[in-house]
Amino acid sequence: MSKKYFKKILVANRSEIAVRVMHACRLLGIPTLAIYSTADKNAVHARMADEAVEIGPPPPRESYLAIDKIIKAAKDNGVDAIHPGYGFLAENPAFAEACDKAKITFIGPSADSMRLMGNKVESRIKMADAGVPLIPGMKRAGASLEDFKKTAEEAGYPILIKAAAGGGGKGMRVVQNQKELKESLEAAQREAKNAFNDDTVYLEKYIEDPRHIEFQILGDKHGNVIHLFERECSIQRRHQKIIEETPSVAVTADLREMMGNAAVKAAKACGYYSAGTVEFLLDKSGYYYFLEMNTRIQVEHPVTEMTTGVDLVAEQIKIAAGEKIPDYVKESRQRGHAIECRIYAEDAENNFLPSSGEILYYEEPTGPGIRVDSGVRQGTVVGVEYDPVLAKLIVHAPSRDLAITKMINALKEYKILGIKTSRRFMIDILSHADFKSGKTYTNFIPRNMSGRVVDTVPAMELGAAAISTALIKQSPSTSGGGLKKTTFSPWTAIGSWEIGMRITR
Amino acid sequence: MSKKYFKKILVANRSEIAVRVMHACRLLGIPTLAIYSTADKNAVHARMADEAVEIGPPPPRESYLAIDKIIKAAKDNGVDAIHPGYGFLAENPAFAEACDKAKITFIGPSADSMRLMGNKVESRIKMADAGVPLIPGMKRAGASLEDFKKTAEEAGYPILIKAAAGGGGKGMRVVQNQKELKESLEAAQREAKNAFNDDTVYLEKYIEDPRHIEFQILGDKHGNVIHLFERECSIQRRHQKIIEETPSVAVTADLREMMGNAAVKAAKACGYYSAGTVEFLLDKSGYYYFLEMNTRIQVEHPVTEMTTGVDLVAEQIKIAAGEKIPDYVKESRQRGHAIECRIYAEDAENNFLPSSGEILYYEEPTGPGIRVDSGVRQGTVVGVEYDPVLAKLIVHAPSRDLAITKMINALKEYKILGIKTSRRFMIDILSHADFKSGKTYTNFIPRNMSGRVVDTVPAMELGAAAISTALIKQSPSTSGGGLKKTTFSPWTAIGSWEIGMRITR
Amino acid sequence: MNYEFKYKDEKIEIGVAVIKDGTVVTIGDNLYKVNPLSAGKFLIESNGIKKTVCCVVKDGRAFVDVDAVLLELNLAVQDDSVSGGADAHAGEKDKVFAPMPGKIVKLLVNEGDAVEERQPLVIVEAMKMENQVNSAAKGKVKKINFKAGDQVGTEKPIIELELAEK
Amino acid sequence: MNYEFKYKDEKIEIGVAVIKDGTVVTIGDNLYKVNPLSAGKFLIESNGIKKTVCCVVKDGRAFVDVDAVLLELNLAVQDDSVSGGADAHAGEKDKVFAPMPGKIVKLLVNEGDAVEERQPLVIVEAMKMENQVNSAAKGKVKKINFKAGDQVGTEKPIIELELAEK
Repeated sequence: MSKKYFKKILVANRSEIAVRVMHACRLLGIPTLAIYSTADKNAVHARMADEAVEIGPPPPRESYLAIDKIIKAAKDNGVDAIHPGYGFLAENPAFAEACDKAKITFIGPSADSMRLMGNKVESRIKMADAGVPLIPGMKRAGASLEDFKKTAEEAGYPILIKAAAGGGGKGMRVVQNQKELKESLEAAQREAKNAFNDDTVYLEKYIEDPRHIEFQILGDKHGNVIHLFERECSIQRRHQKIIEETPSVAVTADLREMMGNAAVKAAKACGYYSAGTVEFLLDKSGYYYFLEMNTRIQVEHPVTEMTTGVDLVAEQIKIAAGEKIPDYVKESRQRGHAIECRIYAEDAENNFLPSSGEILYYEEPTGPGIRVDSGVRQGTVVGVEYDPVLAKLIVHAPSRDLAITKMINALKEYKILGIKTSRRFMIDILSHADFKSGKTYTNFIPRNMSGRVVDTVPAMELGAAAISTALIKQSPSTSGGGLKKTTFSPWTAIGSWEIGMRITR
Repeated sequence: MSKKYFKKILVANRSEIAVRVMHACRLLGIPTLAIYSTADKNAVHARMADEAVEIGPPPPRESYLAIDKIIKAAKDNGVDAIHPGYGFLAENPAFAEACDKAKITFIGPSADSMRLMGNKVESRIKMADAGVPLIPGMKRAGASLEDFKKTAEEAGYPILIKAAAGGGGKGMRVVQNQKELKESLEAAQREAKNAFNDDTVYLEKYIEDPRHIEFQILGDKHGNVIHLFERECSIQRRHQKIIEETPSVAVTADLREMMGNAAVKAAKACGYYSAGTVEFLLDKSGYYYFLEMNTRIQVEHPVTEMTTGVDLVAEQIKIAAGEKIPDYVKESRQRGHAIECRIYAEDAENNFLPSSGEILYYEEPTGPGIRVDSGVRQGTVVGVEYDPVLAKLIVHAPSRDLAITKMINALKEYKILGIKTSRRFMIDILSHADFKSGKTYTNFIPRNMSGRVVDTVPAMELGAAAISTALIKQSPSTSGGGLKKTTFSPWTAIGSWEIGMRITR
Repeated sequence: MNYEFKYKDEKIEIGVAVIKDGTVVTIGDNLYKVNPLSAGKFLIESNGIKKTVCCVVKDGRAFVDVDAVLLELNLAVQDDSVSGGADAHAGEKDKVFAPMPGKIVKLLVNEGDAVEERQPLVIVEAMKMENQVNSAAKGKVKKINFKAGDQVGTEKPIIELELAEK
Repeated sequence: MNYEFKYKDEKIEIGVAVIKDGTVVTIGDNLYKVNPLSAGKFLIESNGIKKTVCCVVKDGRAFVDVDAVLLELNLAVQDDSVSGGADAHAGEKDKVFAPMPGKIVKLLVNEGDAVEERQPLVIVEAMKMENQVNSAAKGKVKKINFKAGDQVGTEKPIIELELAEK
């Protein structure tokens, strides 16, 4: 049978990503140890593990971020490797070092790679040295009009003037050509002065309608680094990705090769191993610019898995154990199209406020090419302490058109009641003509969704019809023919009509 | 968006395959019409369709086999294509002709292809003409010892002598070399005479430890025929396949090409279009022999889908609408390893008797690379009228070893209570050293599983522990500390502890 | 039976009649045939369109999902007295009304017949469902106002009975 | 509480004690810690091995699934009188027993203390679970037979009480 890579893996995370990691451990025959905060005693991830230990109270600082407690739990329970998932301690070099010190394998890159890529200034310099394209602009604030003129010409118009102390669009100006430069610069400086009492401004290339394109990287501890193609994650709300897909309609075969090579170069430049992601902005002319490198498994990794057939988390574990990237991974190609929707606990019809409460009804969509990575089930109480991603719905189909259809159907079939989720919002995005035609830029949501209205009348009427049926069917004397009549208190009767799964504890 | 291939498709089947077909229709944006017998009013397939019509009483002859009723339902409801699934009318040329006559597209091959391949004698002649290898032997009963000698030498020893009137091993003799021939022939003739009062015997090549290897075929109405690689279905119980996988450990790249070409030749010889399967026996020396061609979508098609990324049912529908086989299908390659286990309602520990009753608890396994094609849910009443396949569990993993691990875990996680299913039996097969090492011959089950014993003690004790916990927790006065005591009638108390999903109707 | 629900500030007034396998619900001019599937799931047909509606009620809050549109309804009023259809006539045991507007499929009694309580009197088809209407009391058939094939509303009784003495 | 189940012709005799979050079940020499997860699902630990057990009861038949081994159990006898552990001593309110064999974590009272009914007296750890044992009656602590850290069985009382007059 398969090789035993580790004796026991502690999964230092919660919810869907902890579950995902445990699936990979189970595949490789490695027992798992879950950690959970007191709020997560009955959580899916704590139940799924072979063993589980309580690690502290709900605030992450006292549980999922408590390095000492986690290392102690690992030592006390015969753990020889820790997978950090994403978020929490996944990109914390101190944690990787604490693992090293405790002679526990950290399933991720080296602390040095993390530290380098975590520093946005240093990493840009490193990338520039390695020949990875960056957004052209000033390295620091400009001094004179001539400075701005020169840099603007180098970067190419349109350019963007930004306040150094900036934020919220104040002191920000798009400049289309050199004629406008002087006037815009002065206006931006005045605005910045008024807003921040600091008129320092700088300049970078303005990228109109950019796309967020990232490349999946896999490196081993023997110096091999490959990429597993792109993901497009342009559909974002306030810089939060919500829909991801691969392949990108904007990435041609040539561009894929160029960007993929740049991504591999970026990873090699920091001596990277494990799974990682190199993020780029892509403009309409096919120019791409390095944004940052994420030194962890990404939320959206399943779309890569569905199209390449590679189990990225299993490969991470094998790499951590010293294995080389296997041939079947090196030779894998993209096949078909995959889309992921993040199922957030939020109210899309009410300013995307986080939604909390108990999940009273839960049913996942099923069918060929549908995958659900979930951290919840019926009865889960969704709190506000943690990340609002409840689950991820991923579909795979031969073409983008078919994947969109499959996703819309699956979102409708995915039933989560008791809290709000933004499934309808995502259906509306996927059904939008601009999405279908691939006009997916990072400003898609403000551009296309700001005037969005949901017609609640059908749901109101159908819902009322369903509930009244439940009410009347509850009444013992209303079965049978039409001529019967009774009085009863519906909210009392309906009390016993709560859904399913009564916990016996 | 995608092309509209048909206005509405009637799915002339039930249970998991009807559900599977509807998933493909939904993917292609085609509304569906289900038919159901009175026993299936609440069945999953009837609920899933956009529309559903009752077609008759439970006996298949009066419902799922009633051609006239089905054609009428199609005409009455604006249906322009019918998918027959597998079983029932799927290989009935008269049904295909009735569809033609009613100007409804039959989603499958032509009636002529079906008729030809349905006739085992004619199809063998056709295959021999096309140069597809058949099991060598006599075309008819032998007359003299010389006849037998000659044919035996042509076929090569060992050979098998069989009674023409035969069955049950009577009059059957394996002959290892020519020296044994005369004596064995006479013995066989005597035995045949005694058993059937007819001493006619014939001869064919004896294949020791054969494997069942079949090739997936896809043909369009423009004369294109391709194969989508093999499936090994050697794990059979009484000629019923129970575990299928792809790729086969016994099929090398060269053999795959040879057998694939033979399969395409076989399909072309009968002018085949739609999805079909050419079945072979493969012996230990790498010789293969045509068995038969199945002119339908096969139960085990998902393992091909999981490894090639092709949606075979969707392609069937498109081909029926006149589409050519698309390039991505032609170019698809095998990736990773897939295994399917058929979940039969049967009692493996009691002579595989069919099991019927209500499904009281139902939970499907989840995780990356796990697919469940199911026709049941909690509350489904499993009867004895229909095929006992409740569902199919399919896994995909990078290697065969990992696929076996994933399948064993998934079988454990798949919970179906209230009726018996042979999940444990399949775990025992998958865990057997011969299965793991790929010694999968068609006699695997009699050879390796006949002395199988299940240790029920742990389940007995754990089950009793769980139930008694449920019982004691039911009692209102036993919560809290350890020193309490009560008397109550547990089976009364437990009555209210039945599981989940109470139907309100 | 009538209910009134509230969604935010909107009121939804509903009439419900029980039929075989489910209910028929009227909201304004819209007719819905509701078929409970399993706890929390309902199949609703209206104007030939079929939808699966998911809803759960807890602590007086009703959560609804229709094609991923989520909302929360509250029950405002339940009023038995103001009602359309057969329910409106529930006190009048000597008059047999259709449970909802439909077509008379078959009359099971003739004028002058003696009838028992709960004896089937007439079959009315509505929304492709046949509904049997039973006698609410023992008595004799005094008058039949419709024949098979007639369209029937809920205001005029199909059959009038002469009730037996108590 | 004791139960007796039947599987085919085999008898399974069981002792059950309720602890925080679940029960401890004894079958012969085996100890099982049972934690109900959700309706039909139980997490059972024994000798450091964790198993999820699925079971459903309907019409007096109990269906069990453990790693895909399926079987049906029937309840044969429920007997309150013959019992090991704390249950065996249930009538003796003046003696405080451990609910199951374990280790004394903490004594919450001293000899001579007056105690109320339901007052916590001692915490016993068994199978890594702490279990609080309360007084079954009002009285005074007469004698304490163990100290913190001691291993304790179920036969000798941990604490003896002098019960208050009724």
